[in-house]
Amino acid sequence: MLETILQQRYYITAVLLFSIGFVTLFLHPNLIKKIIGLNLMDTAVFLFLASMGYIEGGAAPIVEEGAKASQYINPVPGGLVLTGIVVAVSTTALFLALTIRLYRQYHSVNLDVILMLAWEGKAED
Amino acid sequence: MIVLEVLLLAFLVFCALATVLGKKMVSSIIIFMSYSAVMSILWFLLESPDLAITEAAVGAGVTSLLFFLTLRKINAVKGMEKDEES
Amino acid sequence: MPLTYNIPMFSILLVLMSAMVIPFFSKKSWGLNLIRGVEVVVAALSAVLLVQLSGAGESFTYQMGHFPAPWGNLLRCGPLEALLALVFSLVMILSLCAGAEDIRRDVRADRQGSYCVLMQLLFGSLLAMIYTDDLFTAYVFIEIAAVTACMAVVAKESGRSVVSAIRYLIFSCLGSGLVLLGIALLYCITGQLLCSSLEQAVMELVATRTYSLPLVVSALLMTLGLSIKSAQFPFHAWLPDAHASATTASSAVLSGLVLKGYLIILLKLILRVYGPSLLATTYMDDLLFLLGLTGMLFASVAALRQEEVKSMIAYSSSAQISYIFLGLGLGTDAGLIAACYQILAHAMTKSMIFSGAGAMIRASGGGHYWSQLRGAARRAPLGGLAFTVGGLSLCGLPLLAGFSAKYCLAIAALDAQWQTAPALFGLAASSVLNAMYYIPAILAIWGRGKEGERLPWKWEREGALALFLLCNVVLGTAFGPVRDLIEQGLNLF
Amino acid sequence: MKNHNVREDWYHRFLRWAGGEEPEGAEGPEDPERAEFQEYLEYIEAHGYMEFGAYRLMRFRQRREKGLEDPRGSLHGPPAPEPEPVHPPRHHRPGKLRNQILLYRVLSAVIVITLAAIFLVVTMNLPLFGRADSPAVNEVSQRYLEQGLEETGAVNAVTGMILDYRAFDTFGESAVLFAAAMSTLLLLHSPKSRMRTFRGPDQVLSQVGRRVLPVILLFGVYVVVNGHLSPGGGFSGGAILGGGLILASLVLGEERMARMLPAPRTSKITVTCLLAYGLMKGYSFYTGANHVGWEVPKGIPGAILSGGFILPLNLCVGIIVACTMYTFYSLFLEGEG
Repeated sequence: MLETILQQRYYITAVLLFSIGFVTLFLHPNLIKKIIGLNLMDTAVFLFLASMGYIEGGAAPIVEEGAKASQYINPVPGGLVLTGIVVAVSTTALFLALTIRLYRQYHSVNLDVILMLAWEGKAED
Repeated sequence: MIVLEVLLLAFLVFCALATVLGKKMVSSIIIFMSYSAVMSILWFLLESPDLAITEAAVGAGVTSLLFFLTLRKINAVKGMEKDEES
Repeated sequence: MPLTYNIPMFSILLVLMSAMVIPFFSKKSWGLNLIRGVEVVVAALSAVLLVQLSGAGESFTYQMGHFPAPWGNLLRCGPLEALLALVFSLVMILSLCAGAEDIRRDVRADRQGSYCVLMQLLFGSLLAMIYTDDLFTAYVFIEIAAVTACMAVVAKESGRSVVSAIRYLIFSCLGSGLVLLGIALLYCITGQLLCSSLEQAVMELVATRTYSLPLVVSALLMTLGLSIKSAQFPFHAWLPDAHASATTASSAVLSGLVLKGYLIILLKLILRVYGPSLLATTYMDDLLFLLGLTGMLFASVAALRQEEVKSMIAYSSSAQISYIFLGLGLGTDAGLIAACYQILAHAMTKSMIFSGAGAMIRASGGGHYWSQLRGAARRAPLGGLAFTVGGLSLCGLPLLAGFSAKYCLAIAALDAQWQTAPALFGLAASSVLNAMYYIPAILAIWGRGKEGERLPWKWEREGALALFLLCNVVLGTAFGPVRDLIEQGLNLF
Repeated sequence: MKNHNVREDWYHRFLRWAGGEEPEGAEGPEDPERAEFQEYLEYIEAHGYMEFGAYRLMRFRQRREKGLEDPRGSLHGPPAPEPEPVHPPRHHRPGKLRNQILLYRVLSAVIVITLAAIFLVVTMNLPLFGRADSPAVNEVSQRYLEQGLEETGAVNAVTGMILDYRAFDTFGESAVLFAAAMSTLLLLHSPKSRMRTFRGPDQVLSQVGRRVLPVILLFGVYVVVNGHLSPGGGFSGGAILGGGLILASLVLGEERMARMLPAPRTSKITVTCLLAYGLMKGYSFYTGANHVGWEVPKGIPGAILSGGFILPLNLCVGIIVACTMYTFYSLFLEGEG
């Protein structure tokens, strides 16, 4: 059991980080924290993918002619993670921009306060 | 080697908890920066230098910078009240 | 290889690249005309493809690049995909035509170019979701859809739209995070990303009974993520505000198309990756069925309490999405056909209702509460007619699209096992509830209200609404052919 | 709050900067709004970050009690002609905020524990980490590694994979970046801010930056251009280049940077690169699927001019990423001062 835990250390960390990030994004009222949560969640999945590609004793996939595949780590997850990182940074930028816009209107980054103010505004229309 | 890895991984989880639970947003983001840096070290250890470079430039660099700019924006209320009243 | 097989690749690239050309134009009106023109071309091409594929009864895969199946990206197209692409592009054009005036009024002049870019990127991502055969590609395009759909909400200048956009984005991110983790898990245990190779790998895993827990969890994660993104009942909290506060064209496209894009991916997961038998043994389809059943009832009840026209329509969208889940959850071929029929019918109907409501709101000077809309249909007759026909269609008036979908679903439910009685009860109850909110609304808008100017006649808008009406009636009356087409498409899916 | 007598270390200066304070006397203390802002900040500090905006709510209530007009009226569109008998919102009462926070904490703890428990059980059942016999190591990755060199001409297998084997993903990803850039433009750019005051470069930063800047830019270009030969490629190099551009704007001052790279120009450069990317890949999609046409020569593996379309694609991606990162930065900075 303990051996398995030690062996799967990367996966375990990744899923822990994922749960932390997921819940932060879901339930933390502060928008900045939510965005941090989003980033935690995404990097957790990336860590999961990147560690999945690793093979003990394998080298970075800078290949030489005539080399065997077993000398290197698996390059597929690496490529997926590269794509994913850029997607994550785009979402983060959009999220932050929306936060700034909201702050200009409601002077708060607490989503509950914002929702409350928005409701009051709606009721007084 | 494995000890180093476990330490780094534990540090990651610790950083994640600290950045989520911390009270001050500025320090949260600084912790997030170090989280990204540790993540990029880990990816280097996992023999993925491409990812390590990208994460160091994007996660610890650009994303954190955007966070700081946002914090600066959202704390600088100056002039906003005027906008709304006009 | 026939030349027509290039159509899926060509239409995706054409749409995405036409979006990227728009920033070069300095004249604002060009953007909208360009994207509508491109959509007409895509609709025509999809129609050609549909005729050819359904005539020949075949489907094909198209490799993106020089490398064959498990190594390169792959597109896959059969009659169903071509039909979906055709309907989606039609809805897109008509919504943009019917909502053009509202776009000009709601979106600030210097932002209209960006708005057109984003709408076109949204359409491109939907097309890619329809055609792609690769889960990771699907994920990337899901993210494009999330970003652009969120901006489609926020393009209208008001505080409320920004608030609803950020909630929309939060839920979208939650959903895509779950989907990404699901894909990663699935990749970890199979080593494949293409649907066709995944199917084989999953079958092997099931046969050898290895990694069964990760397999089930990955299916759960992806289902959960996609149902959050498509606003299935317990996860619908973000939907009404987002759809109600956007400009007319955005609401029509978001409600009619974007929610369906995610469901198409779910359909691919069910049919191409996991296979119906695995879902049945792990009770996943019962879960989908129950989600659908509760959603049908609760979302309709929530819609009853709305005082705003667009909020009501948005809740009704959530209820209609539940029909699709119900169909998927029946686990039979007939259920899948009904789900696909509902996808098409709801895409047409809901965007028509939103467009009609947009015209009526415009005719009443921007008032969107029921009391302000009294008599609005007399001021905007075609808009009122579109709303009326759409509402009646969702209530299940025969010869309209909504009725045909419900009929399909009822037939499918009769063949099911224990699901028959609850499904039929749900259908009946939800139809009654639909009638309870649509009929008073229709009476109110045709009733005598305060006098007002009639909305000036614009060919763009009235033509689009008339075409919407026509499409709806066609989809309702041509029940047999459409159903056969879907059945053929699903067999070749 | 400002204390000029004590010499502060860089960290505290940085904290103050991030806190939104202007460096050294950027404005007079007699600004009445400033005082109000101070009061606001103190209120926030006294109540913790959870209460952000509560002060505003309090002031809003005070105003309404005094019978002043609602300052937010203009935010929610033109007032309706007939006021509506809308029910007061039920579930957003201010007094409930505190309970909500408690609920959030309990719920988050519960959800974290359940999620983590489920996932931990799953990880125990996953293929073991680092083993060569895991299912992910199959014919797909084998072909990328063994035949990638002759099929794509790229020494770096990851680059070969994302720009040749799975190029469609990468196109989609560039489209995500483009969409995000357009969205931030739509959200944060306003024509009014053309009158923004440009801040000059900071002295210390500029001294250091002038020496570091060329190195960073050169490194970024190196990473992009050598993307098919060594670790890195369009994305990482582009991000480094973007960081360099941001540093350049800090060093040279935003005014010069804005003259060199105004927002329309960056977006046009981005779009040109995206179109070039799309055309190149469209060509290879078409020829690849139809098995026709002229194939780009792969060159000698290891040489800089090798790998067919990979080098130009890397350049395009690098420019797209760099421009987008710079666009994000400049838009986030816009409207300050």
